[in-house]
Amino acid sequence: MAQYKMHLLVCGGTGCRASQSEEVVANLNTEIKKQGLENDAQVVTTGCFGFCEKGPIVKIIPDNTFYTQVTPEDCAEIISEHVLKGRRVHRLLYEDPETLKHIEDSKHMGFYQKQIRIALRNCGFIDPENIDEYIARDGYAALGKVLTEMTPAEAVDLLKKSGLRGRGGGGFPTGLKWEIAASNKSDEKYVVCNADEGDPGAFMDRSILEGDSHSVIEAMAICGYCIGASNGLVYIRAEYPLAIKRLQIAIEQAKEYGLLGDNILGTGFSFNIELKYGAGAFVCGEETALIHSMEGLRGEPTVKPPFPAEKGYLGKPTNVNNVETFANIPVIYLMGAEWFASIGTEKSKGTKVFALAGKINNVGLIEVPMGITLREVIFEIGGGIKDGKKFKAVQTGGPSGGCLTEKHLDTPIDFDNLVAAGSMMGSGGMIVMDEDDCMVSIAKFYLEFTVEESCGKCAPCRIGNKRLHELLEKICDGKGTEDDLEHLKNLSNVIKDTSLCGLGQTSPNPVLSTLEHFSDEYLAHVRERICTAGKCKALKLYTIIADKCTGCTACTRACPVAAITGEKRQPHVIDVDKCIRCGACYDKCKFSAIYVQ
Amino acid sequence: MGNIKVKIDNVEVEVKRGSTIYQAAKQIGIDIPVLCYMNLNHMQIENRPGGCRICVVEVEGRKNLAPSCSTDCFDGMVVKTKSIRVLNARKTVLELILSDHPPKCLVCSSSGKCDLQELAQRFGIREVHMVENAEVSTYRKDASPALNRDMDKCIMCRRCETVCNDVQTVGALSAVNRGFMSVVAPAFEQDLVDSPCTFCGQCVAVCPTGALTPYDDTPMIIRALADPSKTVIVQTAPAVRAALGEEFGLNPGTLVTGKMVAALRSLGFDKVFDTDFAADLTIMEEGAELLDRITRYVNGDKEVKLPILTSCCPAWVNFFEVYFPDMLDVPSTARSPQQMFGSIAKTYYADLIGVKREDLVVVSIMPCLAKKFECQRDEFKVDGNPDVDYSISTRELASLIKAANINFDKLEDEEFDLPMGESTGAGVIFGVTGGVIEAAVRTAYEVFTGNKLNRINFEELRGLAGIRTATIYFGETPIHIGIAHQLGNARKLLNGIREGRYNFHAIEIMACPGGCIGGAGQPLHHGDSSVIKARYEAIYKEDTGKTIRKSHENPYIIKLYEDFLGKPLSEKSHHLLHTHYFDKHKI
Amino acid sequence: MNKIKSLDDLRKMKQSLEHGMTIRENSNSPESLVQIRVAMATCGIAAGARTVMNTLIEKLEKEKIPAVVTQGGCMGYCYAEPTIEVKVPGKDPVVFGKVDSAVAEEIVVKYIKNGELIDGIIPVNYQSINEQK
Amino acid sequence: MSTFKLQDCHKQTLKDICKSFNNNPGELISVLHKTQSEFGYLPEAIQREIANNLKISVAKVYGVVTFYSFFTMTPKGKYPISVCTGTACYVRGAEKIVDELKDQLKIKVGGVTEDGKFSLDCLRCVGACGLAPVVLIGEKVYGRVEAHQIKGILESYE
Repeated sequence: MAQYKMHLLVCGGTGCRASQSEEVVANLNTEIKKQGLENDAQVVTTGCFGFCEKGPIVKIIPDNTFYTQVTPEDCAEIISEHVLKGRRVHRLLYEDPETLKHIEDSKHMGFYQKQIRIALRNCGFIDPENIDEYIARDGYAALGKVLTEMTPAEAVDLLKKSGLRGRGGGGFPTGLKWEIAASNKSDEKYVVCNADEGDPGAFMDRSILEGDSHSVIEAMAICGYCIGASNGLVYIRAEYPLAIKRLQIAIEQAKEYGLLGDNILGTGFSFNIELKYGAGAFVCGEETALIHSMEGLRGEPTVKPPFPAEKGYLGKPTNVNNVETFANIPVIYLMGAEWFASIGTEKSKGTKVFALAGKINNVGLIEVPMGITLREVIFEIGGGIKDGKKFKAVQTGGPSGGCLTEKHLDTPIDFDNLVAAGSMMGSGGMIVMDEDDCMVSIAKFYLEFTVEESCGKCAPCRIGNKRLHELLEKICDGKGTEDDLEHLKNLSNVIKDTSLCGLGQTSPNPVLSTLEHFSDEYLAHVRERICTAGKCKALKLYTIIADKCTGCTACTRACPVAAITGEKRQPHVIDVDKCIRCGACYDKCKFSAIYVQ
Repeated sequence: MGNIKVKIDNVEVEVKRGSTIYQAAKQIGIDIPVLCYMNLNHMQIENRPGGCRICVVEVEGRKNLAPSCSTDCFDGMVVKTKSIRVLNARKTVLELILSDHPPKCLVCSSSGKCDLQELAQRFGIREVHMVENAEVSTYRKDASPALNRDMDKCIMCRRCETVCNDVQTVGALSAVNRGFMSVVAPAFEQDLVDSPCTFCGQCVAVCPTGALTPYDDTPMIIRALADPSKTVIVQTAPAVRAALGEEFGLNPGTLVTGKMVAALRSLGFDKVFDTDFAADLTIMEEGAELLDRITRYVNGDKEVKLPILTSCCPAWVNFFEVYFPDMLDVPSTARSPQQMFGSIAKTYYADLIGVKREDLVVVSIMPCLAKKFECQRDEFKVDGNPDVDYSISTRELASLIKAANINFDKLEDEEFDLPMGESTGAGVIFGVTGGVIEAAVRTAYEVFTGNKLNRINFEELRGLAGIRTATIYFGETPIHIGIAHQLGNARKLLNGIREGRYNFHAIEIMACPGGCIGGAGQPLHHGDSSVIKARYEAIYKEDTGKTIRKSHENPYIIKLYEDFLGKPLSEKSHHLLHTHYFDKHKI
Repeated sequence: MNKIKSLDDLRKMKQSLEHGMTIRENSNSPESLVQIRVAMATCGIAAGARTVMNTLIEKLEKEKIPAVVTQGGCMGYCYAEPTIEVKVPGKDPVVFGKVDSAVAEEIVVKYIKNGELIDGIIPVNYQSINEQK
Repeated sequence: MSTFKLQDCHKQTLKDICKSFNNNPGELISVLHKTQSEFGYLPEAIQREIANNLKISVAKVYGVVTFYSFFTMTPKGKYPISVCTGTACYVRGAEKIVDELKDQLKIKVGGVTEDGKFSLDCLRCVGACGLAPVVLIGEKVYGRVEAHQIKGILESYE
């Protein structure tokens, strides 16, 4: 391997590729050649750096220079200035949103300072399409260690001691899950990796597969050894073409090296992995639904028990874990259960990856130790609220989770605290909302999602969520009553209590948590018919501020229902009864004379 | 594995390991309401999707409510089946289901028989709390000659899907779409006639609401009865008399042959005949065909097709036309009793009474929906005039009797009319699985061996197991017999034959569980298979009570051959009593 | 590609591959390592900075000293090019001038490895690497 | 409904696809994926042929096709437009973008313009949350889209 003095790591995640990172890589290589630096600098396409807000990202090693929003046109300058002459290109450096200073070393970025990267340890660090880089970082050493030095029972025991809990949603102890699958006797068993990430606004599993497929493959093989399975299946969303490609490459490479296949590392253990594609059904994140989908059926969940650990894929004992859970596992075996258990809180060990999005400055993928507070995540890592607006709520756990408010900002984040606060960890989506977001509308948005994604098998979820959505629509349309709020609550509780699978059992959470934390907002909608955030069209009240109105008549002409009257060059008036709240006048007014309530 | 103890509503009960909460509760007389759950244990048919969530109960230590139909008991389990939480949840869920169901109970053909309606009454639903103009899921209506689909009324219990796929292996139906718009339908939500549907109607038999209902020709019959220019005669299938009483509150298994005849006569039918007569005729033809094939086989004819398959079940005929078009020459060519009756009625009998074919209306009362389809097949029409004009089901006959304010219970028994009302015990047992082949054996044995049977009951051919086999010795010659009921079992047998795994001489197949007694036109069993068991016993009781129990001894059959047909498999027989099959392969 | 047949094979392979990644591994925690910055402006390159940088990297590798070698812009000591700045953990940064391959090797062995002072140190009148803008 | 007519060559293609999965009904979803990538959509005739090859009921195939949102029975437009309606895009105004597109194209979500040029769909999170709201036209990603830009973007597809 050539000894390069400089590595230029370019994010090749989906987000950055969407903003031309492939062209950036091509141009950097061309420029390097042009300057004759082929032996000095190497361009490496890596997985996601997490800092998706400002992609494409180019990170220069060894000086940790972090260039953001790099365009293909910037490449010549990066090579000729930075690589050749050692001068940083300042205009491309990340600018701290608070101090407005350029930060040269990514170590000093607030975004990275509080992060601990375990599941993402290789993302943005290695070339995911090169198994050598993974091996150089101790890749497959954990598998080697487990296969040669531990019995399956010992290996399961270690995982139990580490305290790792499933990262897919419920937080079930992973070691215990393996133990159950191991205890069921069968001629064949299966290890399944759930990569059917479906939460709107969560993309950590995709990023891990794009950036570090090998760690998932390695963990699946370890799991196979522990539970006595020689077949692994990855159930992956078809909408993730890049992750699929990288995973396929990784599997091929592992096979070529004999790290998958028969008699791995001469230990007699054999393990193979094949891919199964999801086809756009959120409910397939539920493990029984996922298994049915892999069997070529409609992805409808079935009553548990029997659990997949007893009767899963093709009726055989099956262990299902999600991508992030698997990604944690090799390190645990290398560093030990005690090391892992030393990170995090008493009942939630290790780290959690969150997809930070919404009205926040630093949108992206972060990995933080369990027990960190929302405040740290949102204001330190996330860089605070966009455009200096006021923080209102943060939604965690996607459509299964709830909204947390100001009063939860200092609550340490872990599985149990989030549940206690009426939300859940879920897969780790974290959507930040500001004062402009109407919480009733947010609840409606999530219900719309659930209604669309409900499989239709059980009545409470199929019909109940539809009715919840209709009630919320009624409230947003300004036709709600206080009785509706009562009804909303009862219906939510019954749906939670009676639904067949996790989807229905959690789908009312966005409603219940907003009802609890933002009851004022609901009451304002039904009593005063006001949407404080000004989001609900039907509840907007348009008035003309006489002082600012010049009587230009632009609004009169724009109004489709002739609700605005007034003499030329005299202040105009809106007839509230006629107004259909379309907002046309507001858009047309050049003098900010129209006030919306 | 021994027993375990659970506590339900403060009552301790010991149950077998593996019992569900629902079963355990039943053991101590607690009747937890269910809707989608159905267990026909005599036929090993179970539908347990756990989808309706009506049967939820509270289990101590569990976060959410548990569906009692599909939650196994564990030792020390504590269950509450009627806490406020449970009752509120059940009621709310039922309201939800009702909110997506047309509220037109009064004019629904399932009114009074609907499980959903019964639950609404039981829960005392007086109002459905939903937003005004709440969306309801609506679908294209579909009418076929045998059954109607109005999926607006579907509650996604999936019973029909289970029956159509797992039990009958027909595969006409599947759950389609997702979420609120999900429904059970044929591919592309097309009409059933364009699907591989066999019209066995078992989906209708298990539908808890009015989503799947029979196609009903009753109004046409009333019109015909009122038309003085028409002579209207009726035939009643053997299974009807063993079930009709249930519609009038009599115990399952009560034989009501005499009352049924009286009611039909009272309704104005000119003659009340018996399909059992035609069943005897079927035995003459089918038995002769069987003997012919066996004799040729024994004599070394390699071309002969064996086994011979019975052909009296119209759903079964539809099934093999769709799924086994390569084996169309295997089944007997004999028409079903319903069609033999129609054919003889419109020729022999019409001549006898001097009525023109088009003025004679033949009505059949059948336990079956496929019969409605069968009587409309083109090959059973002469110049567009069908041999059997209308076929209505047992349930529809009951409605007709009720509508005509006939007090069924108080009717004096009456006798069938002659000549086509005379039948033997062999004709009666056509109504149960194994009955046709037993009837055939009774006759074929005597014809083949020339000896009188010592015993008439062939117990080895009876029972409710899905697939049964037996060997009967015709003297020295062993005759291997296979019997299957439910089309899934038929498929297994047929596949075995296709692969050359079996060496049967004769096979009887019935599409419905238990044979015609479990037909889709019978009073609804509401998931209780003991009802079918009771009818089964009633049929054999009727057989035993008959003085003549072998078809070839029916004097009117003998007369029919003497006066009209000549002999079995004669040219006239071929023309009037036999048929041919078509390749209807569909995907 | 050869199959990896045992855990030993895997370990050997790791060892042979890891130096390719050293630069990235080390950049994760530069504070705890020896940091060397080579002035690589036009004047530096003209004076042979590139060769010096290569020599430094090779020598450090040979001596198995984990270090981060970066390149910087002109430090303002044009008269003394090529110049390098060396920061050993726990010590103040030191700048060496007129470094050629021989001097570079000497710096690695004597100053970095053994902590001896050697000739060619330019008086420090600026701040350390991290504080510098 | 579609007017797709199955040609012999199509039959062969479908046969090959099914065979590549050993005609295993358990691979139905993989078969459908491959078929859709080949034909662009899954019209009735194709579903029937797949059922035939895999020896399962066409009702079952249809049941699966209609369960998964990835599968479509209508052909997409020449330029398929997808608007991300993941949460991040939603809070950053994806709804307005969808409304604007519906207005401009005069079609509903899931529809195709009369000339077959554009089709409009919503999808869940493409993972470009940093660029929210995001619109995809074919493979091209438009980030931080505002309603007033839509007209211009559409006009660039001539």
